[in-house]
Amino acid sequence: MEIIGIWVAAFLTLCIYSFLYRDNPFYRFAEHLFVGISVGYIIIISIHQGVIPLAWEPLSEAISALWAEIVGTTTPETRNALWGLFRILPIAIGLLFFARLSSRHTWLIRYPIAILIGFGAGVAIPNVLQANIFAQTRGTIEPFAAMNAGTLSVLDTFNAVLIVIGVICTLTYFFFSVEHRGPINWLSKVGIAFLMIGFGAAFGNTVMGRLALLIHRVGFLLNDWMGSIF
Amino acid sequence: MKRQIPLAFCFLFGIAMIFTQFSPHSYSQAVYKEVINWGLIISPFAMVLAVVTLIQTHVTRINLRTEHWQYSLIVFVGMIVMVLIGVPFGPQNSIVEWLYNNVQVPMDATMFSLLAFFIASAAFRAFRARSFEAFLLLATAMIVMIGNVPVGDLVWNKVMSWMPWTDGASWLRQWILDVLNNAARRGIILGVSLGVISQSIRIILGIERSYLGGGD
Amino acid sequence: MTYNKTFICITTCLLIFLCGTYAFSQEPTFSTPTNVTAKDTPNDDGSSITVTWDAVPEDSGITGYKILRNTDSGEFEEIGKQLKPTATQYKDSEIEKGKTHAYFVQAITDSEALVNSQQTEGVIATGQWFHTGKTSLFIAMIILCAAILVSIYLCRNNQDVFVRRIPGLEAVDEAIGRATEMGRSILYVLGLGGVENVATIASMTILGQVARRTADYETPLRVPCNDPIVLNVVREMVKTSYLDEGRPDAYQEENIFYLTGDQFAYAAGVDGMMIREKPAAVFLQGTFYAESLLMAETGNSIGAIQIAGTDSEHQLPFFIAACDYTLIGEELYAASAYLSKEPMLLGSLRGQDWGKIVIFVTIILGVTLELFGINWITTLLQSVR
Amino acid sequence: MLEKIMNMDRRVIFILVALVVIFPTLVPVRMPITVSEPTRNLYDFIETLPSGSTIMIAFDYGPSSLAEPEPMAKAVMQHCFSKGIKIIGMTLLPNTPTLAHKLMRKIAAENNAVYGEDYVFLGYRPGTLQVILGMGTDISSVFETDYENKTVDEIPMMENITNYDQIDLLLDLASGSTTEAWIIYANTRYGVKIAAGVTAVIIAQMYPYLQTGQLIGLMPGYLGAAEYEKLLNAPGDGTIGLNTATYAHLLIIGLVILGNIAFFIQRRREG
Repeated sequence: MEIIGIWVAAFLTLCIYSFLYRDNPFYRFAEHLFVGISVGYIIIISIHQGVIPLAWEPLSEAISALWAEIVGTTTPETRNALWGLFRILPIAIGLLFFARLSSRHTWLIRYPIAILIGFGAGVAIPNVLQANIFAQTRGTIEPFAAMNAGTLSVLDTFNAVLIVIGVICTLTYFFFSVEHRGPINWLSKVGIAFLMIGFGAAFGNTVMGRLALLIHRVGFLLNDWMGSIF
Repeated sequence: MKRQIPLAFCFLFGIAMIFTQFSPHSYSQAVYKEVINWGLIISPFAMVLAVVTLIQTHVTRINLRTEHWQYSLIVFVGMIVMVLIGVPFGPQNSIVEWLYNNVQVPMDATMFSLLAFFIASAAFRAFRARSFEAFLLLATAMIVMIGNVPVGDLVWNKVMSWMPWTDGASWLRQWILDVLNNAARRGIILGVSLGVISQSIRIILGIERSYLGGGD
Repeated sequence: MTYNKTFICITTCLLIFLCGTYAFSQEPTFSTPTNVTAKDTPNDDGSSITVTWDAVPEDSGITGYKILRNTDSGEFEEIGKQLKPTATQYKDSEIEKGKTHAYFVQAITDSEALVNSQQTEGVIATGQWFHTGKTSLFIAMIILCAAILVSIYLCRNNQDVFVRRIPGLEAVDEAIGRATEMGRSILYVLGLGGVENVATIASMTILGQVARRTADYETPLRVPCNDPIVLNVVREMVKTSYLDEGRPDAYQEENIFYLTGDQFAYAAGVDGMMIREKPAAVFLQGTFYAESLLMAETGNSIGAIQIAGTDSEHQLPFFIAACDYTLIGEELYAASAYLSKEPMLLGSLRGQDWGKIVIFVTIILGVTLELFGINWITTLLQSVR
Repeated sequence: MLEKIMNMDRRVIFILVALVVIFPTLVPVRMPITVSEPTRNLYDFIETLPSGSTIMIAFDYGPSSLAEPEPMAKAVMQHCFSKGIKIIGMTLLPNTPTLAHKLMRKIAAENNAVYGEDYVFLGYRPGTLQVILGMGTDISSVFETDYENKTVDEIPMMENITNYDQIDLLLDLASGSTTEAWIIYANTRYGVKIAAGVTAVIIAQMYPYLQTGQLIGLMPGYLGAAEYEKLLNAPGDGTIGLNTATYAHLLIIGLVILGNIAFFIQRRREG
């Protein structure tokens, strides 16, 4: 079974690489198989790791607890399991998606969407503020504490000042409601220079990672697959 | 009313979530945890609809015999095999695992590795010193690339041996990443964060409501 | 008087003797853990009590601590693992809610002897409704939100709010026009974010604006989605755009479809679409990961006009290299305001600029104060959990 | 001619890249490595942890991006097992459990580590944010069972572990932006110490966090893996990969220089 697996994997690998030359039946085959298999896998995962443990299990436990309540065999555990009944709410909200199938009731899907979007927006505000704005502003200021204490080397001092200049100029580039003229134009030009340097650095730094993936793949073809032939 | 009530829900959940971020009390944390689970329970229902659209797309292609319609059959084969075995027997079933490891994983990895080729062709095409900005992009990319491989320091230590310090190539790369790149990234992050916050406020207050679609 | 002097003499001698015995004694004596207090842990959900005691010098001969606890004046029992000798506090998170707990700390000496501290008073853990450590965060949030809301309010009726040029967005009409001329489609990719992702919502509103323009020209707008909920929202939004433009007949629902949720299967599918359908314009807007260049480079190879935009700063370099226009970071969030020219949205852009000014002032003030050794700004910005 | 060089068919570049990667894979060459500070910091942190400590490894890389994080995972796990440090494995990505589980089992078998006592693999639960935050209050509320379907509360090594408070370090091996999520939600809210091993693409975005101290250590891509292997004195996949990558870097640098020379000569002729 393992050797078949290696051959299948190697065949599909080569199919995908054929895309580098041009679109062709092999690539089309691999692409469509890939889409089909991945959708299937996502369905499996969302049922087995989402619906069953989070909706089905608490709810069915709650229903048997409810039964225990009726026949009078309540225990502290079944009392606790009763909370699972609340899971009916999200299930009902989720079911509203099917309102899409009837054109008259399409508006009902706004409920789950509005709730999820509201949730995302609410969580984002304090967390983004704290982890990005607070932490990054603080990180820009902090080195100067060491400067006051006299523990910052000349190079570090230079770096800290450079970072402050860079942050302010880059952020100036993002000013939308004023025309970029005069000093603002000047600052935002420096900001663009910082951005370009940043992008160049990130690009150059990525090459390594991408090559790593290719090396790994070539290693598979040469060692695992070719190795199984010779 | 068909718009107002969902917007009210959006507002309610938004404000409640902000509150839970500031309130460590067990009640507010319990609410927070429950709502998180709600999100997870709601999503799979939308998944059903999405898969229906996928099936519709490909059934139409097969029915109309559009160009390359045969490949739509392959989508179905892949999906149906996975679902028929995986849904009743779970993701740890040996056939599902075999398909996953020998079909999906290699294709995932191969698609990703295409980037090694694309990054080379993109670099070759885009890195031309057409302007000062383009030159900065090009120059820093080159320096960082050289600093990223051990050979950079090897060459530095040979050629620049008269300099007081060794391993200059990787030092320079690190300095660019630590200082210049850091400053630029920080600027972007701060800007993006302001954008996120402002967008979130507009959403919570119902100023941004286009996601609800039209109608009454 | 004499009596008094004698008394002082004797006492002094005695004291010296005592000190001497203490200092020169072979047997080291151990001080019990001092100042042991138990308090309800501040700013928590009422699930823990924090026990603190004074630190001991390194050479005190103490090798560790044990914590003992009782519940509602019952028997004392050891809890948790043995603590290091450097420990000065213990957070007990396995308490019984609503019950009184008292503690004492047991120091373990290097001769395996146990020295008990005094017992603390009984404590009941309670949860707090507001995290006091997050006060500065809360105030900052209020200030920022107020700045944005006031700007929105001030601009609500103002038809000409100034917004600086955003080249990528000026190219939107050019791209759509070219697609129409060539009789080819437009491909719109929303990235990998879910609907709760704010960048995805920004991208969807841009899509709504793009759809308004394509509705007029009847240019096919193809939108492969990778998130099921995003798919549903996008269908509604695009349909609304076509309705608003008075072209509901031109809306084709099947052009907005679910491809797959897997990152690279999605990229493979989009690449296949690009190479076969040869769209004249490609929009890549939203949150992206590594698949960004897979799509952007393929789009480049078919000669499409590409307009990208993302808040994922790690993917920006690739869009810059492979696309014709790129919205950088915050520009993505400005885009929907820019395209719709809606005063309320433009007002919020102005609010964001006020936010930037607040950050500038904080940085410059913070740096200046730090140089003089004043660090309250840094302290306020300290992250709390 | 110049025109031809400047507008070279991308397929020529593709062939050159392929050749330059295949060739060194067949004929390996060794090159010296200097260990960078962020990698050393991580190594030192783990080195100074007492035996019996627990670290959590989040395998947040997909099957498609395992080339770089996997050698890191191998090196770090080897280090931990040899020092008697316990490992809790988990992932935020749906596609990862199988391969992470396989990898943990393999490295554990090589180091005679026992499942449930020295290490455990919790698997995957949907919802990035929700999982990270949920574990801050109670790990077993998110992962009631581990990947092998054992009840987490009954696993011996999980006895004294409720939430992040009992975890000495969280190592995120990431190919996406999960590290930021860990920092924003686990570090900021729950104060757990975080280190990361990331693919080269996201290294640049990790530096601000390194500087603010939100990350205590960082392994940058193949280089990080090779560096860690050097610290452990056990060269492995990271070292081999790094050497091969060197040639490809030189090729790309050469191509860009070639393109620019052609560009300048042409511009001079025209201008």
